[in-house]
Amino acid sequence: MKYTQLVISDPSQLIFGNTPYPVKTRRGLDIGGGQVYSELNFTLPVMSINDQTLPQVYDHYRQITEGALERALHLNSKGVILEFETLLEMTKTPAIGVEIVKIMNDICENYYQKHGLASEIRLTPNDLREFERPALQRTSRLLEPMFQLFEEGMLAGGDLLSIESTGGKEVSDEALMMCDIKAVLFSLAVLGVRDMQFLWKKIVALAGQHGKIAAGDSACGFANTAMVLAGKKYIPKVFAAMVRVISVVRSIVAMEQGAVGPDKDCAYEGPFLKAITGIPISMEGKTAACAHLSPVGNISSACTDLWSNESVQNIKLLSGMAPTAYMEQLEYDVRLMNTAIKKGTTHSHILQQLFVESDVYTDPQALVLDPANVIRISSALIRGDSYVANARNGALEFIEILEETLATGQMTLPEMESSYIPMLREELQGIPDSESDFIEMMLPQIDSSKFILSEYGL
Amino acid sequence: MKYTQLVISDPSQLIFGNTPYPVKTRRGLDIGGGQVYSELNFTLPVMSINDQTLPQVYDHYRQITEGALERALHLNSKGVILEFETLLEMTKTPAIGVEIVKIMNDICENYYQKHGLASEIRLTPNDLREFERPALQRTSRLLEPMFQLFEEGMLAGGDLLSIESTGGKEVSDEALMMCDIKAVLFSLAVLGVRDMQFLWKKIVALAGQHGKIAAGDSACGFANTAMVLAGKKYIPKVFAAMVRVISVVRSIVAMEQGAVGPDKDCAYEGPFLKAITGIPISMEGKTAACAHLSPVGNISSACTDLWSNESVQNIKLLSGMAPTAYMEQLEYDVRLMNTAIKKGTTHSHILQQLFVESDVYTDPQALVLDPANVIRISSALIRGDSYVANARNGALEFIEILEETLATGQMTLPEMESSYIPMLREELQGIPDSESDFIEMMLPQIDSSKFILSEYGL
Amino acid sequence: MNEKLAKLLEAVEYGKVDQKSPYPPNLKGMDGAHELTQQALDAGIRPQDILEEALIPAMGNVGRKFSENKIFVPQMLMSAKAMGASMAHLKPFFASGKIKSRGTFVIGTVKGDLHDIGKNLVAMMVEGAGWTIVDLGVDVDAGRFLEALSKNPGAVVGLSALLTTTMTNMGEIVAKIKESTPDTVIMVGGAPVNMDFCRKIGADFYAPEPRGAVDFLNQLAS
Amino acid sequence: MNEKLAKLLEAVEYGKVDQKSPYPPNLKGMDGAHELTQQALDAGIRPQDILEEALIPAMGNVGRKFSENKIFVPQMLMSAKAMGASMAHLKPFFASGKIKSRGTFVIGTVKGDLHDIGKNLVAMMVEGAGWTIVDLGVDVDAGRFLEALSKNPGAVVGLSALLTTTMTNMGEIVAKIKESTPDTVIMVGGAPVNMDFCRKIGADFYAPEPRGAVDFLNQLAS
Ligand code: B12
Ligand code: B12
Repeated sequence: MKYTQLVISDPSQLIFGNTPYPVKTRRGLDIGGGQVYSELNFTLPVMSINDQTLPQVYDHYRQITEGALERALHLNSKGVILEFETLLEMTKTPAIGVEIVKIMNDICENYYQKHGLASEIRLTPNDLREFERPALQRTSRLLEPMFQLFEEGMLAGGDLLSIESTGGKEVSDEALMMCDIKAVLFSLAVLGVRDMQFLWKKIVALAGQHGKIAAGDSACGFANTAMVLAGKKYIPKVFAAMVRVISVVRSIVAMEQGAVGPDKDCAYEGPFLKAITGIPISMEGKTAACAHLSPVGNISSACTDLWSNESVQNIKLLSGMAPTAYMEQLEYDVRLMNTAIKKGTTHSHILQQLFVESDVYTDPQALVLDPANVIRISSALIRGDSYVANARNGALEFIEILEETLATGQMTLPEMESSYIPMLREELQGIPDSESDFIEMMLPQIDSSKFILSEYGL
Repeated sequence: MKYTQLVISDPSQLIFGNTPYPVKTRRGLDIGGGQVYSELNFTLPVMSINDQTLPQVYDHYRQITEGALERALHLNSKGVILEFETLLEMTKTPAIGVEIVKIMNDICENYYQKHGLASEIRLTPNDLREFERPALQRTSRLLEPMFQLFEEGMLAGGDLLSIESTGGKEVSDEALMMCDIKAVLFSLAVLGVRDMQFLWKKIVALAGQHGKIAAGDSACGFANTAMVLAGKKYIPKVFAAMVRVISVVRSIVAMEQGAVGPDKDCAYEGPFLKAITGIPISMEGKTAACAHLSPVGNISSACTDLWSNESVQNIKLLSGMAPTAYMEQLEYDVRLMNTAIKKGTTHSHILQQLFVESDVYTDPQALVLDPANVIRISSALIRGDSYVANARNGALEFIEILEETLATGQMTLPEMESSYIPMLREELQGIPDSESDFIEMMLPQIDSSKFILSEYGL
Repeated sequence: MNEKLAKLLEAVEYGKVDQKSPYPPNLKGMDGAHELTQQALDAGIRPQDILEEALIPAMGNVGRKFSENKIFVPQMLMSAKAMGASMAHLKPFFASGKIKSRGTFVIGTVKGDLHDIGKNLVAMMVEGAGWTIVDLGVDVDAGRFLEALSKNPGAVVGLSALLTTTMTNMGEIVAKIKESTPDTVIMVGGAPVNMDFCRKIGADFYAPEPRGAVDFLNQLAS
Repeated sequence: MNEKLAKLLEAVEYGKVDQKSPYPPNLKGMDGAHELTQQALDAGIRPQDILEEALIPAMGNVGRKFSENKIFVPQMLMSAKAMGASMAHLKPFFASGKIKSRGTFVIGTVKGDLHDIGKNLVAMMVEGAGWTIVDLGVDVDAGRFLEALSKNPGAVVGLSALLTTTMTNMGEIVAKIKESTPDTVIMVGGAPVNMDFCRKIGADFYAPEPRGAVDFLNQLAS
């Protein structure tokens, strides 16, 4: 791993709106430069995407963008990121995705020219490779439309590039359901890392070529899936929190390849990435309740630079369209943080403290997001010599913190949860430092018909 | 007016979660006693209510209540108010309303017995009298089903009684559109006050008879309508803010008749009522964006005791049903405030300060909600000898504050808005102290076919 | 343009009802729509031209300024009053057929629903565009719409609803109207309504704002 | 109940696959579903009784505990594995007709959609209830469902969708199935689906959770 030292090692420096390496955008946003911005996400209501419905699809995106920016303007917004996370058809047929970026960008530009409201588009194509099983991570023909959308989409105004890439997911899906932490670690710290290296080298090169921003990649299909499953009480929260920690070593590869942030919302690795690399991040919490319920509603904002709602359909609420309503909610959340920043560090720290203390002891998934714990775990995550060792160390450090916290009585867990702690520790302790030793150890245990080693450069 | 002195005269005492006269409920909520609770509001999706659909209607309310309480429990909620604001058919045929209260109350009781989660139902029947024009405020047959629902509904478990009564609305509707402040004042401080006296004497008596809680009445059809119209830029914000101030003299009549709070959300007179009478209140802001957009998203929570989302349909979002998602959002908002309360006054004051400063200078409607301004305006609102004089004085004090603020440069208003200030002041100054003089002055100016004086005891 | 008409246009646009009216302050004491219309008629200007060249363009300007958030509703209402003062003079010419109205617009808030602020605004702006308005008020059932249509054959119908539980009544009313007079054009609106819903219930047009309604009606009339 | 069956029931309920399997720790070294099934057969217990009196009740308990959040998925998966070990012994008796399956359940995630976690859980629980499962996987179009139905006439179909843009494919698939075999019972599910949508596309049943699906199928089978 490239990083051997934390860029932010003092928990009091790990705070919303500020980071050592802010990202400046074309229309003047300064992400992480002293200001938190809203990041609005949205999607279509129930409908098909086909030749007949395309005009309606475009209309939806036009209406969403106009409604949201009009509201942001009304609320004196300091700036907005609009994430265009594509639906499959829009990546499969990149022309559709590009057209939507154009529509949105025209509206952004208009609000900028006419009213001075700055906004940018984060373009997030789908990782189509998961349509093929076993996955052809490197040789798939599906890489072509993905990269066509990246390139033409960024030229059309999708300035921030992200993806939720899926390398390793073929192993992770079952591992999550089985609570098999070693297989999870294999999927993230071996397969995921290798796929990220392959993918992000290309994305960063492309962004560099056109002067655009390679932002980041979230382990949504891993860590967020785990959180949703834990939320349904399908798997232990302790396990889900650990998956999140492990996913850091996978997602940080984007930065190692040159991505500069803002990291993508939805997997909550952000705070760790921020501590280790200093890039700005995007997070989501209570105001993403439209997309999924959450055990980290407040604490997730403790050190964020963008504040996101993850996704909401373009449907009508009593007040108006849902994306407009969520734009408003994000803006007020962000105003609170920005007012605190403006008033100085005492105020920002007290607000952060309230965010943290309101959730921290309610769930292990919240516990890991306490800035002090983020720093501790981050240190462990860069201590070793391999991604595998780092992932294991981070996970073990999380167990330390969890047990210390349980010992103080500030947090309690039902037996069903706590009984997983020794089991997980034991499994982790059996993981060797070296990647090749680990691969050798794991191969007999995993259904190898599910993935092709050579597609991961192995 | 009964009140001649403020119960809370120090702005630093006007804060969320605490009030001199908290309200204790059957299942142990202590509203205003050191804790902010969520107040969830909800309604049906697009559907008709008739014999065929009744089972579905009941199912919706069952599902809403279960989804919300399950989520609240999951989030370790300290307690919840569920507002059941009826739809017309449920008051017209009180048996429907009562059945829904029963369904909801059974679920509340179950969560209380099984899990210790305390919740209460606020029952808000419709004011059916507005179906007759000119309105028969005192002699209408429609009062009968309304009071039947109040009585049977409270016995079925609707412990907190509220209504958005409509006395004076027949004059106010047009007055708002014409920005005729004198007519607004007539509708609220003469007609509204008199109707409230009539209505709330009855409600308080009924509540007393059964040991239930007469909570409060919001001037929704007046002040909230004005806010929505101002939000659409149909009328000046300056005017809408003034309507809110004037509505206080009308809504306070509930307390004069013996209502004890929590005052109802949605009209934002709450802070003034709290300052003058010391009752706990309910407010709504950013997290009511599902129901209407708002210029007071954060500041509205500065001194609230319940935190409400006003209304959301029972429709599906990506995460689950919308009322469940909003339950979560409210709970996290409330957690933040409660964490601050727990940490002590420094923290609560800083959090309040951030709520206030994030909005206060963005809109005159926010300006009036600054606790310091609430206290100043409240003092003016009790200075005179009649409701009319008080309303006028309060409105004039608001103009003072507005002009002082504009003079400091902290707030700016476009010409379109500011040009209304002198016009409004002039009109207000022409209003006499005595109600009878005022009535005499107004009668020739208002379309008297619209209302029947004797129905207001005149 | 004729100077008299230009003055009338200005009076209506700025809401000057008659000479005595204090509003707007900067036109104090000057002739208002009432006087200027009489003068135009006296000068032999054709009633149809008064309508088409002064009143409708004036209200068009007002509507535009309103949509652009340059004026508030009260200003628009004053203009509507000024137009009303002018129309009082023109009324006889409609009866005699000397002026052709653009058409009749029957509007109402549907059964069970009392919200009328939005409906009133739509009615006012459509009136300003030269249509004859039949406002049935609030809580209106299918029967009353059919009655109004039988009195005003060929009228366009506008339905307003603000409650999710009364929107469904819109569907019923549309069905009944289309059953008895299939050619009737029906427009729907109100905060919870949208284009999908409009299509679903078989109405002909939906507009989120009065402006859209006016544009649609003007196209119909032309 | 027969003691052997009681032991088998326990082994399946707690996920003891075979003697060697380390899980669950408290049954270490004891016989698992594999051994206990063989012993039951050797003791002359009817295969049908093994299924009906041990395996299905065991999985019923597991399903109930799971719905009540008393166990996590891995425990349920272990039980499913234990049941699988037992079923391996029973397979010949299905073929020979000595055991009647409750029915066949064809399940898949619809075209365009790759979410399969929910679908897999449903399949597992339905299997536990004694149904034969045909899992078509993800991204499945109408053709593949029709094919599976032609191979398994009378099978019940389950469709899963997690995306609002693939839900509409459900409608298409339902229409094609109902066209070719109108009597096929179709069940739908997945986070964005609800009862209204189920009705609208003409499917027969919707359940928000696997439990509901199992209850419905059990009713069908009885
Ligand atoms: C995990 C997940 C993924 C994983 C899927 C892994 C897998 N193997 O399934 C990955 C990362 C691959 C993924 C990809 C995508 N996803 Co996804 N994903 C999720 C997530 C986080 C959880 C879904 C889940 O597994 N839930 C747990 C299971 C147990 O619940 P369930 O599926 O609802 O099933 C239960 C019931 O519904 C029912 N059930 C299910 N099926 C059936 C069938 C029958 C017959 C019955 C009776 C019952 C039933 O029983 C189950 C058990 O209780 C959701 C978020 C959320 N809040 O749901 C988003 C979500 C569904 N995904 C979303 C999106 C947008 C995508 C992508 C398009 C992202 C992208 N831009 O690339 C891709 C699309 C890929 C594709 N073509 O399908 C959106 C959908 C938005 C929309 N417009 O519809 C969601 C809602 C996230 C969000 N909030 O934005 N996703
Ligand atoms: C004002 C108001 C009232 C006033 C109405 C005053 C009046 N004379 O109209 C009063 C207080 C009486 C009232 C009562 C009720 N209300 Co109310 N009310 C509102 C409020 C705050 C504003 C509505 C409004 O006037 N908007 C301003 C106008 C200009 O906008 P508009 O109506 O949308 O019209 C515009 C367009 O839609 C369009 N348009 C409108 N009609 C048409 C027609 C055509 C043909 C076209 C082309 C266009 C068009 O053009 C207009 C101009 O731009 C809304 C909240 C909101 N966010 O909308 C709630 C709201 C509509 N009310 C609501 C409720 C629940 C009620 C009550 C049932 C409350 C109660 N429990 O007693 C009662 C019902 C009374 C009844 N039977 O109708 C809910 C509806 C929820 C639901 N399930 O549908 C809302 C959404 C409030 C909320 N968030 O909960 N209400």
